[in-house]
Amino acid sequence: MALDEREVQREMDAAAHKLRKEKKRTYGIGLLKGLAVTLRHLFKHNTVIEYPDVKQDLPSRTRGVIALKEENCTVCMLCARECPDWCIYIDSHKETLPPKRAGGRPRKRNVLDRFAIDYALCMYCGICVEVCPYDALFWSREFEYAEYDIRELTHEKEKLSDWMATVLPPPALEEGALLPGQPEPPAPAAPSGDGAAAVPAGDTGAAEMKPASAARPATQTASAAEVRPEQAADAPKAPSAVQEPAGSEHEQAPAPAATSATQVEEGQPPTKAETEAPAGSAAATEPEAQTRAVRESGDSPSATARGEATGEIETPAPAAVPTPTEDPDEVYETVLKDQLEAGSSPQVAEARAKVARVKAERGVRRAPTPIETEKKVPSAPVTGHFTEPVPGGAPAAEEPKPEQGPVEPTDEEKGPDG
Amino acid sequence: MTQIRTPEDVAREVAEGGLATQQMILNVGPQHPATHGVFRLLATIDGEILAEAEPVIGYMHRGYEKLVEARDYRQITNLVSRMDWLSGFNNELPLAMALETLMEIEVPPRAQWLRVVMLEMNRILNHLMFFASFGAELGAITPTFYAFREREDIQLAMESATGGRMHFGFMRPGGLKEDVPRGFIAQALKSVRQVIARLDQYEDLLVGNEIFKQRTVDVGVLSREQVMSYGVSGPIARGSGVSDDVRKDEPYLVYDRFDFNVPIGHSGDCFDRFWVLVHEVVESARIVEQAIEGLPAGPVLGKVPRVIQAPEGEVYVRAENPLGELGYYLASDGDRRPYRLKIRTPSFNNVSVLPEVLRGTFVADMIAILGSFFFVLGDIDR
Amino acid sequence: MEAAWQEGLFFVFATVITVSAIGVVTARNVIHAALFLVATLIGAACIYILMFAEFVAWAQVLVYVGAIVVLMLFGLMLTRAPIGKYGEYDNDQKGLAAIVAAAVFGVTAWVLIDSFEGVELPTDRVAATTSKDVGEAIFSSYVLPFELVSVLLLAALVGAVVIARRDERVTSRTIDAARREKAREEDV
Amino acid sequence: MPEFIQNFELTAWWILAIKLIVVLTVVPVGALAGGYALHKVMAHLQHRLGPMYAGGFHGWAQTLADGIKFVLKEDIIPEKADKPVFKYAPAIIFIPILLLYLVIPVDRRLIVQDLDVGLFYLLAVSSIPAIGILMAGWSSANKYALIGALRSAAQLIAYELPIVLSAATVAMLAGTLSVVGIVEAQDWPFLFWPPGIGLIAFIIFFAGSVAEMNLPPFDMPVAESEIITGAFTEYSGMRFIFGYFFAETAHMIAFSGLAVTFFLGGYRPIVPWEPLTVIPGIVWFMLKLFVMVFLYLWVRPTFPRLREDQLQKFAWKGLIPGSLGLILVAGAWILYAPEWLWH
Repeated sequence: MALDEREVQREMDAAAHKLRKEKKRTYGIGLLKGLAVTLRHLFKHNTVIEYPDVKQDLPSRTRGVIALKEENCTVCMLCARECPDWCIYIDSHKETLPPKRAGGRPRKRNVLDRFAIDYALCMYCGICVEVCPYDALFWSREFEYAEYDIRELTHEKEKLSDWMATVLPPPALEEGALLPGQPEPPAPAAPSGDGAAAVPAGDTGAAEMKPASAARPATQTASAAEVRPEQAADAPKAPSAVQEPAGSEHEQAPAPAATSATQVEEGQPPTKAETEAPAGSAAATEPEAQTRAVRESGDSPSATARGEATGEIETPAPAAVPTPTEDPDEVYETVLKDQLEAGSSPQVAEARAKVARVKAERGVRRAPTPIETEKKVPSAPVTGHFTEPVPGGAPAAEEPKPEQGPVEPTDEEKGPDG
Repeated sequence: MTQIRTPEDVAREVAEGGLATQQMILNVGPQHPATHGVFRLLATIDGEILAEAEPVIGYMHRGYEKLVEARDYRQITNLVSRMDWLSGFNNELPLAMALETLMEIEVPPRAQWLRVVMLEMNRILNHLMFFASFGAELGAITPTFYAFREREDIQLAMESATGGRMHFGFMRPGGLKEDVPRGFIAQALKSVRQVIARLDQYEDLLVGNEIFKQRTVDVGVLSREQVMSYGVSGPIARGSGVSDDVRKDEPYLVYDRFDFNVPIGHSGDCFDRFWVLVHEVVESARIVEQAIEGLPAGPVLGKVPRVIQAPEGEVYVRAENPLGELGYYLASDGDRRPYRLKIRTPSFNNVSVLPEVLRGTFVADMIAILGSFFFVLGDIDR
Repeated sequence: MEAAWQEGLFFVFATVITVSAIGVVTARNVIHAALFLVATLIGAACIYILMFAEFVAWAQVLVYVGAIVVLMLFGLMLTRAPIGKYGEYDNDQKGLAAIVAAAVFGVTAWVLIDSFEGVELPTDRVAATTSKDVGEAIFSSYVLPFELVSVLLLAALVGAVVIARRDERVTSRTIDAARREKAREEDV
Repeated sequence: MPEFIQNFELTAWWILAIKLIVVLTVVPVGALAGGYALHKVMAHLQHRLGPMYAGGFHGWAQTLADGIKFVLKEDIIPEKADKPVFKYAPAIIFIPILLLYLVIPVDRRLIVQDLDVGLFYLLAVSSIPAIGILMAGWSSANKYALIGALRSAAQLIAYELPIVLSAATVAMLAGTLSVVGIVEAQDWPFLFWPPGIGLIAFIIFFAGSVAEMNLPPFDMPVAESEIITGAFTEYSGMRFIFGYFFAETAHMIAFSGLAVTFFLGGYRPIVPWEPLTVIPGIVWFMLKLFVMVFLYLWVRPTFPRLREDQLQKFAWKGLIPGSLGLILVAGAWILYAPEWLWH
């Protein structure tokens, strides 16, 4: 404990301290200084925010209240189960829907009857938002929901759904941020590189609006631009595996066969549109525009986009592929065949096949929760439902492991001195 | 107020048949403005002298150590952040470190550096709070408002990253929940630099003030020996000249890469404790600046299994909380929940030395001493 | 006309004084007794004012009410003044005390009547004694008694300090200093 | 009743009565304004805004609203309290403070009663509230209240002397005890002539008055972090504001008035230049009063609180010997300073 340099430092500090104490006999100088400090503040510009009249622009990550996107909820009960203080109440019933195609089997579906959060119990930990696999729960920065009676703090799904309108899209990430094994950061560069005209337009439109949201598209493009060289430097670490899942997942995306896939596919983009809607700005529609642009550009838009964004990364990439044990596409085909032969409906078969393919890609042993989605990141509007790990979500964080392998050592080498 | 006698004097006078005034038992708390919560001090006073002071704790006992045995690790992370509510992020760290040790998770460098940034910002938050409350306890209410203004800036930066203002819940075994948003670094740097720039003024307001010196210098002296025998840690121990700082002694995360000093007091009085506190703010700010400067790029979450399930084993991890040494002794039987989590909180040990320090002081000094012990009730009772 | 006002007010104040004086001796609570004493003293000050002896009146308030009674209350509260009724202060010498009080009253009344009978009290400001008069009187014709009283008070003060002072007073500061000293020794 | 009207003395009584009524209305209004100033000045010194809502414009009606709120609140008397003493204590605190206003000359003629021994009267009256505080503290049946009351009394006894002595210095220099006389005797540059004496006397008076009014940094009797609100811990509603809050602001304004009268030349213009002398004395007085009130409010949030024994030490070892020495110096000045130095 008592290292030599520590001792020396202690001596020095003690000496400095003594000096300070010597200043004890100042006879009123300190008092006058104190008076000067307070007097200076009398004439300083006041930074008080007069709350009910003026509202603070809170960050979009603010954990104010939990909003519910009702149509995304499949009553999987994960949130209620994971909640540390059991403040989520869910009631539901099963509903049988007629088969989609003639001769198909009637489908069963959970219908949400009641979704309530007791905010008197809630401790705002956000676990429910994290674990929700279907993007049904969001944090809103709303905070004015006080009630006169503690019982009224149990807010039902109507109120929770109303808050959906106040949910902001997540912020762009800080420079140098890299989601593990995922080259999503450059994704926004695609529209900016492809249709450069679209972004400035959105940008100028945004400038007139709320600064918080307006800044986002701009920073996104900026981030992409800045991040690129860095990525180039880290070329070997950028796993080409991501390309493949990206492509493959995109193939799946337009095929809304499985219920879960449907929900994600339909649910995700509108979420963004909706969340942006209150801002009502050009910026708000921007992500959606991006989304659409990406989606409309064909079957493998993300591949092209990615190719442009990551540029030279593409070439060295295959070398770094953490080779899956089986070829995912083969797995897909076999599973699809097996399933169809086993009598599953085409939709179910397709869904299972996809799951199997993803599993094969990742070498995952355990069955994952139905679908992991990347939440609320406008930078990746369509792609990556399967491969994208939720940045913070513990469950999602697990999958990208193999892809992440090559990332680490390089990072570690350059990290500390950087 | 010239009737100044120690308990021994009173006893002697009574024995001699002299004039003995009655001793009075004064319950300071459990609801008292100077105790920052439900802390009770059973004070036996003789006039304005404290003959005996016995801290009574436990009014806020929430049974954390038992509670966590029924929670999985993700939930515990959010629970322990509420233990010492002024330094939530610092509370979460040792738990994550314990799990990382048991599960052999490697934390990506960016996560480590970001953790340092936020830990030190949280330390500044905590220290500013005590800067504020100590002034208020001595009757100077203005530092409170200034310190809260600074706190607000840092808190906003933290909120933009974590979404929380006090309970961040941002720590994950293996890294952080997610990366910080764009603009966070600029905001953090600005807010921290602002604190440093303004700290001079605040020093004028308190540290240099004659009345403040009168109230704190040579008041409530805590000797090195007492520090050692009671296991006092943190700024209080350092105020008495004990240079214990886990960040230096057993560098965790990447603390060994930063250049910072550990301010050390000399005489162990209230002034020294406060002085150490104020100067730790400066050092923390230096660390934040360095950490931001050298922040590497990369992921913020290492390879973490889906279900956090510590393998069978035991580990004790300690870290430097703003208030002292925080240790988690984690015993796992391989379940998703800890078999036992023993928490060694700094405040608990720090207040245990109070009776020794308080004996024979004035009632007014008692307030100064209580204020200079920088304890958080949740941290004591937990 | 003016004299009538004065007379009327005099009786009011006299009643206040009498009632509160009786209160002083009959109150069962020391603090109440002391507070009755305040009323008595203020009543007396009012009577001085009626006689345009303002200086004396305010001196009475400043010294007796503002200082002496405060000190008395201070002492009583510090030592033995539980709230509420507080036992009997009467004792066996009640009768004797009554006789002595009556005698003192008789003597004082007789002396006052004997020497001031027929003297008109001043009824307006012009005839009143000003502070200037008081000052001149004290520092010229009565300077010796004034100084004597001063010396007496000083002696009383010194005596009080001597009685009250005890050696080896231990203050919290000295305790702290001793502790610090000890700590330093151990440090070395 | 012509006779009645013509009777000079009687009209004097009537005028006195009217003046009293004026004082009785001015003082509460002044206390309200003082309370508002307290809120706002302190807020801005602390980088806040203070009240902004009540009344609309910068919360001007805040103290009024507070007052109404307090009046409407339940007046709780603890069961174990000594009820009569508890009830009358606020009156005994507040009334003497009101009486202080009687002799403060707002202008040469704007004074309720210019007493021959005005200064003496002020000092005598200002010593009475201590009894009220003692009563309040003792009768509350609360240990914190009792400690507060005892601290208050000890403080008052200690700080009465420096105030009296510094005021005596002023009276010596002015050669009169009448407040109007004192004002008239002062001349430009008031505080600074005779050199040093006035200034030091002012500082002593200021420190003493801060202690006597229990304002920070000498507010141990009501130190909220130590003994809650001292003697007023158990008070609520109307008795609380009259005993504590109102009394505090009214006291502060009264003492500001006294300081202006004794040291800053009262209603006289700051500089005796031609255009300035046209401005009525009341304006000058109010101006100086604001400065004084600001001084009190400025010191209030800036300094930490002293400890009781340190306060006593400060009084007995610092202020009292200092003011005694000052009296000596003032006497020497009066006796030996050559005539041309006087003005």
